[in-house]
Amino acid sequence: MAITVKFFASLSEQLGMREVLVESKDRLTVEEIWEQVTGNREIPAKILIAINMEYARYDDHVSDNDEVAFFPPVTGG
Amino acid sequence: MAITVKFFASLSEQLGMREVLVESKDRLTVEEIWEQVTGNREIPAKILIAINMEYARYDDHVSDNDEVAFFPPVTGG
Amino acid sequence: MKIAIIDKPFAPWQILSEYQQTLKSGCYGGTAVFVGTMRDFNEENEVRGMTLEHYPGMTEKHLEQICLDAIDRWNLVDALIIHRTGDLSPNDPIVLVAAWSAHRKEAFEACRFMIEDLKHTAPFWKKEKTNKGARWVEKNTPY
Amino acid sequence: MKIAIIDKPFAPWQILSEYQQTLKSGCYGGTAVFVGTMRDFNEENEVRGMTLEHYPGMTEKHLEQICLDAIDRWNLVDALIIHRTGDLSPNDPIVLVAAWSAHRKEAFEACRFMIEDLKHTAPFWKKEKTNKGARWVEKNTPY
Repeated sequence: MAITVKFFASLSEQLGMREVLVESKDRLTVEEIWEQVTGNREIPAKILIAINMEYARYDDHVSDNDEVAFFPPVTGG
Repeated sequence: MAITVKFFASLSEQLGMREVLVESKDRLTVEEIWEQVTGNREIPAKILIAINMEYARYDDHVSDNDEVAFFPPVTGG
Repeated sequence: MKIAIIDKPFAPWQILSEYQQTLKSGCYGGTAVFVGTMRDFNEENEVRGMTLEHYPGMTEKHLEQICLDAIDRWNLVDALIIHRTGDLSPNDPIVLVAAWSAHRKEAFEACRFMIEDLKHTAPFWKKEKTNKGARWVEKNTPY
Repeated sequence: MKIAIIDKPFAPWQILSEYQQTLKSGCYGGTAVFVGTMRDFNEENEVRGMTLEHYPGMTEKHLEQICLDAIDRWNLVDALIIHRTGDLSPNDPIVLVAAWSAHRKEAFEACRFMIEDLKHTAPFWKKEKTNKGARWVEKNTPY
């Protein structure tokens, strides 16, 4: 299973990553992907998640070729 | 006492008057001015009144050189 | 602050563009604008034209007071009202209301207040030319 | 309907003027517009510039959905959202939201809904360059 993981804004700066390709044999949840990519780092409060550009939750499962994004509260407009 | 009386919009059309100069020895109320100018015609419902371009009431008294206006509900904007 | 009564067609977006250049740069974060435009239908009748009568003097006084009230109540950076009079054709702008504020909430509330106050108190009257003849508009929609 | 993400300064009133010419004449009576502009101060600090990051793809999808929701919910004639990204200077327009409707109530409510939904859900992030250094804006004002 190949998953594209994206980070934005302050979170991207804190982690020093913008985009990571994750490979896995198992079907993972968003939380498991976070743990794998950040080396079990604690998830900062208020971080938002999107799967394939739709808002999602930590316990949602991710499918092959999905794009998962983590980002801080939005501040547009 | 000289009072300028103005009528606007549908009311002006109904009465066939736009502006009338009223002379009076007594100090009149708005209602008395209406009666004098229209020959005791009944006051149509919802007619608004202004004295010197400020909204006023039928029982308000009018002073020399005042301008009194009668008009239907406003429909601007 | 600017108010104007105009008896010829006017271009709302151009007026805003020009007027905004006179404002102090960097001090407003939210601008809320309302433009009322003449439609070609009303209460199921086709409307071909409209005449807008007003009470010269009282109108200007009222529009000015509405701007001053809005600026005072919502602590606006600035406010503007332009209103058309005379003979209008469908698609002609009738009214332009704008509020410049530090934040969006105040801009929206002030803009809404200004158009509602104008519609309820400013001495303008519309006469429509419809496919069934000319008729005075009897009242505005309440909100 | 129009949505756009623009990484260069844009002129809101000119965009409105041009876009409105594509709309069917005579069918809208109320247009409500909001423009968000970059201020030169925020939370008591001087702001010299701003960088607006976004999530390409998700942003467009979201803005489109906001317009469609507003058109559907308030039966609008049309809706438009333009949002700036990249490096901004004070007084640069950030966002333009517009709703065209038969009546003013729907135009105002839809316009307000669109900017609130955008501020709460569209994936944009502001980083301010202040007199105290650069900082990510942590949250928007709630309303």
